[in-house]
Amino acid sequence: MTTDERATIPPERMLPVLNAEEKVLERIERARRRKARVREELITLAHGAGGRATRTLVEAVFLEAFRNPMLEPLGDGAVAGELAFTTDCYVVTPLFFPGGDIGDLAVNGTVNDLAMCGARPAYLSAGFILEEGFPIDDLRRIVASMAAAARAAGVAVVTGDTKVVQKGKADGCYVTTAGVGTVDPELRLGASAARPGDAVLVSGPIGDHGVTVLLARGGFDIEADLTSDTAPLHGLTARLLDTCPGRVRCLRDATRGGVATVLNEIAEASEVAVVIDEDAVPVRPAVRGTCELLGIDPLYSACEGRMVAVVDRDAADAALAALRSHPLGTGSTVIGRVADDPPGLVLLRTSFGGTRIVDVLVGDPLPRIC
Amino acid sequence: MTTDERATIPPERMLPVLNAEEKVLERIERARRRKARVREELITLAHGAGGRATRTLVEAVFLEAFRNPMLEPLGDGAVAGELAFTTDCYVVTPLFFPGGDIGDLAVNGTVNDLAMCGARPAYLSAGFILEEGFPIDDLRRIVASMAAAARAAGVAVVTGDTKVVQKGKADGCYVTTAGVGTVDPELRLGASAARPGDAVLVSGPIGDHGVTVLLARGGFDIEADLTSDTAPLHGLTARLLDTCPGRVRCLRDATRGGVATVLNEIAEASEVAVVIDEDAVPVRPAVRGTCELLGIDPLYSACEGRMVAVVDRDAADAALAALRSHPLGTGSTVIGRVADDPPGLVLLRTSFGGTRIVDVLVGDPLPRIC
Amino acid sequence: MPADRPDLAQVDVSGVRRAVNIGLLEGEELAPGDWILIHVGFALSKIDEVEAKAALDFLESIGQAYEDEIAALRESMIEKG
Amino acid sequence: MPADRPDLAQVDVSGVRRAVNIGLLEGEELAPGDWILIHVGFALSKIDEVEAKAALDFLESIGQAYEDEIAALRESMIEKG
Amino acid sequence: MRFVDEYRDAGTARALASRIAALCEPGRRYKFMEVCGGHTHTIYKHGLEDHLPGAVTLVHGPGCPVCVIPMGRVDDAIHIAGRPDVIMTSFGDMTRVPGGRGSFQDAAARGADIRVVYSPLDALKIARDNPARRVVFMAIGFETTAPSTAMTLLRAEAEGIANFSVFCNHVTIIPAIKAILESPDLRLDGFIGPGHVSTVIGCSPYEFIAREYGRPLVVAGFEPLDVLQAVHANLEQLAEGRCEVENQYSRVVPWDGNAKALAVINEVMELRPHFEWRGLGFISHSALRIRDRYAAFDAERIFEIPGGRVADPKACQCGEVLKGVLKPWECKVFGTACTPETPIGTCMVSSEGACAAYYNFGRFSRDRVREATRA
Amino acid sequence: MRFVDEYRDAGTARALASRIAALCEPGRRYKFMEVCGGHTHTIYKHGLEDHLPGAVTLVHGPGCPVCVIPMGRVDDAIHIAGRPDVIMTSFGDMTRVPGGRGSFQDAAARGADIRVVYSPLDALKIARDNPARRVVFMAIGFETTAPSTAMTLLRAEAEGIANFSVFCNHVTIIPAIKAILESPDLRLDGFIGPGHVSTVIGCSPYEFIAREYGRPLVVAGFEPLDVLQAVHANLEQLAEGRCEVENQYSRVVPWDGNAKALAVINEVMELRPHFEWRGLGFISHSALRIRDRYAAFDAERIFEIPGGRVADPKACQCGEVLKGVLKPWECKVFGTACTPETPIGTCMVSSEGACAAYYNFGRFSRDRVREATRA
Ligand code: SF4
Ligand code: SF4
Ligand SMILES: [Mg+2]
Ligand SMILES: [Mg+2]
Ligand SMILES: [Mg+2]
Ligand SMILES: [Mg+2]
Ligand SMILES: [Mg+2]
Ligand SMILES: [Mg+2]
Ligand SMILES: [Mg+2]
Ligand SMILES: [Mg+2]
Ligand SMILES: [Mg+2]
Ligand SMILES: [Mg+2]
Repeated sequence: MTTDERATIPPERMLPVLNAEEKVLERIERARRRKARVREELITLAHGAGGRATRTLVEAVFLEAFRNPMLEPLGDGAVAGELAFTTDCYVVTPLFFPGGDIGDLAVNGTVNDLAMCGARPAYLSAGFILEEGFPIDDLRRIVASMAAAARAAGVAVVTGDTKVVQKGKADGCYVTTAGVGTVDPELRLGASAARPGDAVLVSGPIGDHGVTVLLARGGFDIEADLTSDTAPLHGLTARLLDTCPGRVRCLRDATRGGVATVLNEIAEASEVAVVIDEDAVPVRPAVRGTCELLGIDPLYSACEGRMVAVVDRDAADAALAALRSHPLGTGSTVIGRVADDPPGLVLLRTSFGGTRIVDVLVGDPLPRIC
Repeated sequence: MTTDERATIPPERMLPVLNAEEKVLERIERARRRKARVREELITLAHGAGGRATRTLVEAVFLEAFRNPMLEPLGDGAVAGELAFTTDCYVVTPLFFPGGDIGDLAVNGTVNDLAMCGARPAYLSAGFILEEGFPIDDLRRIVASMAAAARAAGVAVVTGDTKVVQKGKADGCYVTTAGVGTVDPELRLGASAARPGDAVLVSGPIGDHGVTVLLARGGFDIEADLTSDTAPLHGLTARLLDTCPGRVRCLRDATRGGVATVLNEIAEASEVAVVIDEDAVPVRPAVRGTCELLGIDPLYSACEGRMVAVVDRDAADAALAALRSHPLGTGSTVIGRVADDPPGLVLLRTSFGGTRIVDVLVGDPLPRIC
Repeated sequence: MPADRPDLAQVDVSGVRRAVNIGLLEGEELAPGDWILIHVGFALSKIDEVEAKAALDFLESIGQAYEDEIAALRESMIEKG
Repeated sequence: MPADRPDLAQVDVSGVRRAVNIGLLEGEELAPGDWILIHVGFALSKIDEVEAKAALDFLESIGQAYEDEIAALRESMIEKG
Repeated sequence: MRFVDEYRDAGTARALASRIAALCEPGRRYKFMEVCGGHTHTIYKHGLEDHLPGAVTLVHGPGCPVCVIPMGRVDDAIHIAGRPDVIMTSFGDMTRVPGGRGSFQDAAARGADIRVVYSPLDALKIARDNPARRVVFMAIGFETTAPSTAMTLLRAEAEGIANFSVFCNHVTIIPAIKAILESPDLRLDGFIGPGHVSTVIGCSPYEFIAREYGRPLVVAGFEPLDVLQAVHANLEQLAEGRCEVENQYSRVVPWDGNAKALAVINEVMELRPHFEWRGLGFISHSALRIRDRYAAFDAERIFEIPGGRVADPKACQCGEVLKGVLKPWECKVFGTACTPETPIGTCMVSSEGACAAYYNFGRFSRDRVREATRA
Repeated sequence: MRFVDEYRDAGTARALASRIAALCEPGRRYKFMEVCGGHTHTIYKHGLEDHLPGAVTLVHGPGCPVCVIPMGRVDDAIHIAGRPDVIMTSFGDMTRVPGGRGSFQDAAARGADIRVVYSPLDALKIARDNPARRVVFMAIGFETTAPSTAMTLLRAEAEGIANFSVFCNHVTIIPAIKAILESPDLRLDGFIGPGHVSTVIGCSPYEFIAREYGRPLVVAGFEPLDVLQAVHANLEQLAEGRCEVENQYSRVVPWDGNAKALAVINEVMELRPHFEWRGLGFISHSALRIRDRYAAFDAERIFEIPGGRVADPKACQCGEVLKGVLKPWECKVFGTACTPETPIGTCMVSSEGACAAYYNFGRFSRDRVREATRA
């Protein structure tokens, strides 16, 4: 749907929206903008799901304590001068899944967070927390995946650490990688840089990783022809940044929480509306089918090799062409654009011709997947 | 004992050492130099204890897969040009102990690994793996400790990540920090840089952290007036490096595996013997008493605010004075020196007037403490 | 499907497969290619293709009529314009 | 020590404290300041201060005699030298 | 995807919308209740109201199975789940439903072993795989879901899986609709009937609505065109002065329902004398319990449960929302104190709950959205 | 630290050493066996041999309680520990002792709940704190440790802690010494008697050694000067043509031992008809088991145990080392296939084991070390 064919009801038949409802909505938006506050006493899975609870925890506990200008944007990584620096913990279950394992995830995920800062990834660190009883052959497999992924991404794992915890105090193997890279200090990328009129792109079909891992857990007894999309995106970002110098506003890999979460972060940080078209969002049939079956929305399903890019509207075509010319971006599409109002909201024009909010994820509909 | 008063038996009364024994010892040393190979099928606690099994795992699995010139020295961190980069995982039990908690440990430990590279620590990343059900107040306490430790060390926590795992899949809270710092690219510090004749120093009483944490676990029902020595050492290392430019060979913080492990790494990497005097090694009475009671050797007990320094013999006095002039080094002593033979061994001249090997730790006499 | 579990059927939609319990469809003849309504792992109903076609035809007829109207409207506007 | 556990004693060595079971020291009078031999949480024996002093005196006498010998030896060497 | 995409076609929707608009008598306002939470979800998820004229209001009914679970039953389930030998299983929707002392999620954080399943058969499998534990399936849902629970229990019996039991919270739809119709403060013009429930009970149980209360009811499917078509059919009946039970969802719903499913329910379960519905209070013969002959699989009898009644929070207006008397945003705490992150009422939890659906998908000013989404 | 530092004085050691050297008849070689592993540990830890003339050799005896546990008993303990309801407890020394199918450490990696305790009382506390689990204490040790086990078992009975039991592997020292004395291939000049065991059994049980085998035995403490003094006392007896049991450790060891401790052992335990010693084979009346009246606390009776005999690995020469026939380094696999990291025999595990002590503390060429440690 590229032109506005939605409203088919003659205006004279529309009754005025109740003033009372408007007022309530205003009140709610004010409530939403209030300072983050953790109400719970105990950590729940929701705090790790990447949605509202994660955000609240990060802002109220971590940002509050560590506050500094590099941390403040809460981006994929921190940038200081020419240095980009990031970290991620990987606790995926199962450790091995179609298309990848925790090892290449741990390399690609951190490479991608650097790439999203506009950086060229250079060095990785790797910290392993191993559970007593973990098969060393599995560890070798994971480490081999990491080495292969690092080679493929042109980065070196230069330092690391290993701890072993008692049986029952972990889930086989947790990996934490940190990465450093170099970045053009002139670059100004960030969730807060989107401007009304900008185009919003994704680099390929969404949600593959999240659904693949969910099914690989086996609890739902569902099989699907799916593999994780895990891949290093720094080549793709480099091509985009080279093609559209100064016209790229924001890059985010759509991991935990999916595309919906990334778009909400951009809408909130930039104080803009993001409007996307359901028909334009690429979703593989098997992802869509599984989501229908389980009552999940693919917009919230994690990708590990897809990104959202916000670019100046005039550069949209060039950006799209650049992304599509890269092997990891052949499925790129423009999924929507940035508007000025209502700030902080992501709106979806449905295939059905209606509109709805795409809000920040609450709770943990998808158990952890990255 | 500063002069050689050991051998009191007139040489004519010594019978010749059996040639057969000599040959066996040669054979053993050859066996010890063989390439590391992991024989076990499953990870055991020994692989995380910092001793021989950890070393074997790191060399046979991680180094083998990731091999590159920055990783190869297996130092406290990696150095490339002016950049130093390191990471450590923290899984200490209990999370809170006399003198500190996992939070300041996670900051100081990583600051120290940078300091041991001769670097000025600049930025930290922090990855949290939280167990479902973990009290958020405890998390706040840990994060507050980290923030305070970071402020005290003059570093900023600039990026991070949080994951939540199911109840029973962790032990409350694991923290992984990585750190980057700047280093004088002319500096050549490393475990392989020790030369015969060098002096070996420690910066204060050893083993406090390991014994404190062991007792804090409560399983032994022993109480002692001890607190962890956790502290950031970059100020101390800076003072030492400024005072003795070009004369410092190697700096290592004596964490997991204690002073004994650090000395063994130096002896092996530099292919030298390290000879230390039991009487010269500072050990607090309560540490010594606990170790006697539990059959533990303080040389293997972790410190989190002590380091070993190897310096040119001519700079030993200046180095000692520099360390002692810093609040965190007032208890510094010269504990021994480097000899050329037998390469790879650490020898201890006992208070009793004998000599023994101080070998690499096998197994896990001290359950995990950092 | 295991031969000893006649109450299970394998369903496949868009490359997504799951075994479904068809014990609630007693008396229905099921053949590969049939569509069924699945709820929490059980087949609740076999889809009636005749009814489905009729309903869809109705919807499409509405759609077509509307398209025709719109087209007519446009033409009339062009004529006017 | 809890009053209801007469079989426990608190021991303290160099600031290290643990409750020790003294049930195997039946008939021994224990007073604060006594030394005991502890094995796996039990006191096995009360140290006999008289025997200890006698043994140490013996060792020290040997040491002293040796020091004297060495000193004499040195002197004689100096005289010679 | 067949039976999905063709029912989401925007062009057909516009055509239907124009017919719907044309059917509305000028100046008259219409209120139709979608009984089923699944319809509520569809309406908001697809932005269906954008195709409705202002004169037509959809009123959300009591048909969200999660929303009607009273706090006391959640507490009872958590009590059972707190036993170290128990693995509690339920659908993901239950995870955040608040009881008097927190939700399943909170109980899990305190150490309870609570697992999400897609099917009661998955719970049975967990029981098979964990013979040393006792596996309880927290059964919720209307007549749609009750047959699956019953079949699973029968299978457990057949296989002799003694460590499996059901904590039965199944409810029945007709008493709830009756309660709505008896509600003095609500004027409805017609009903969109629950599609999946009707697959089991058929269409005839609704005939009293047309007969005794003079309201049309159109059983509808769950794709947006299904719902839109049901609105159209309701308006058509009104325009033509008819008042009937109609089956828009005939591709799935047989007029007489599923006899086997009804028989299976009847074999395993019986009506309770009364059951508390969240916000609606006690309703007679409105829920199912396990029959005596299957007592060995009835968690209510196997475990001591407190069984207390917990009063709904003061601020909560879920009852009014469930009855369709209030729109979600009219509740005093909607969106401020009560959000999906911090639900006070159950309607804010399940995506079939009216408040959650409205908050997640529908919460915005139409004018500003029209502006924003203009191409 | 009192009773520690004064017994580690290098000056006194040199004085004693000079006396020892003076006592040696020129050209004669002396072999003394320290029976107890604790002495072996002291000897290597403090570098005691640096004070001994080459004419004096210390031979390590069978008194390391870990070293003598046969593989079959380790396997039995692991079998018990493999039960999900069991918490196995033991001293840290047991962690890496190899059985036929790996060690406690390996069993823990496979999922067994095995915990290190400092005292059997700590194991009892674990039982008290975990009423739903069965806590087994793997009891090892000579007469030194047996009273503590017995006291703990009596305490469990008094408190009615029914989930606590003991897997009893206590052994007795005298039959082991007898086995050594009967060994045809070993010539010994005297013994350093075990200090801690003697605290319990006293000194008179050794009198048969002097009487029947004509060898001196000096009971010694565990500080290095204690051991050095015991060597001195042995040599003095030989020089003076005496042959007696002497008590160097009189500050701790009463001549008659600890009657209460002996009574407690006797109350709870009785001699087994025979017991297998690692490397030494079956020795009659050499170990203790729980008496019938405490069967309820006897893990051997509570749990089914395989109870099989597992042959020592072919390469293993622990028997010869335990008997003092071989020095550790004379074992064919010492330091190459058998290391503390990959122990083949038990003597390579505990720091009281002769092989481990020699490997960890003593393994170097004296000449090169003298060179290296020259100031
Ligand atoms: S806003 Fe919350 S309390 Fe109010 S009706 Fe909705 S769910 Fe109930
Ligand atoms: S080296 Fe190993 S196998 Fe040989 S005697 Fe020593 S412990 Fe036994
Ligand atoms: Mg990211
Ligand atoms: Mg990151
Ligand atoms: Mg996992
Ligand atoms: Mg990331
Ligand atoms: Mg490290
Ligand atoms: Mg270090
Ligand atoms: Mg490090
Ligand atoms: Mg811990
Ligand atoms: Mg470190
Ligand atoms: Mg992250």
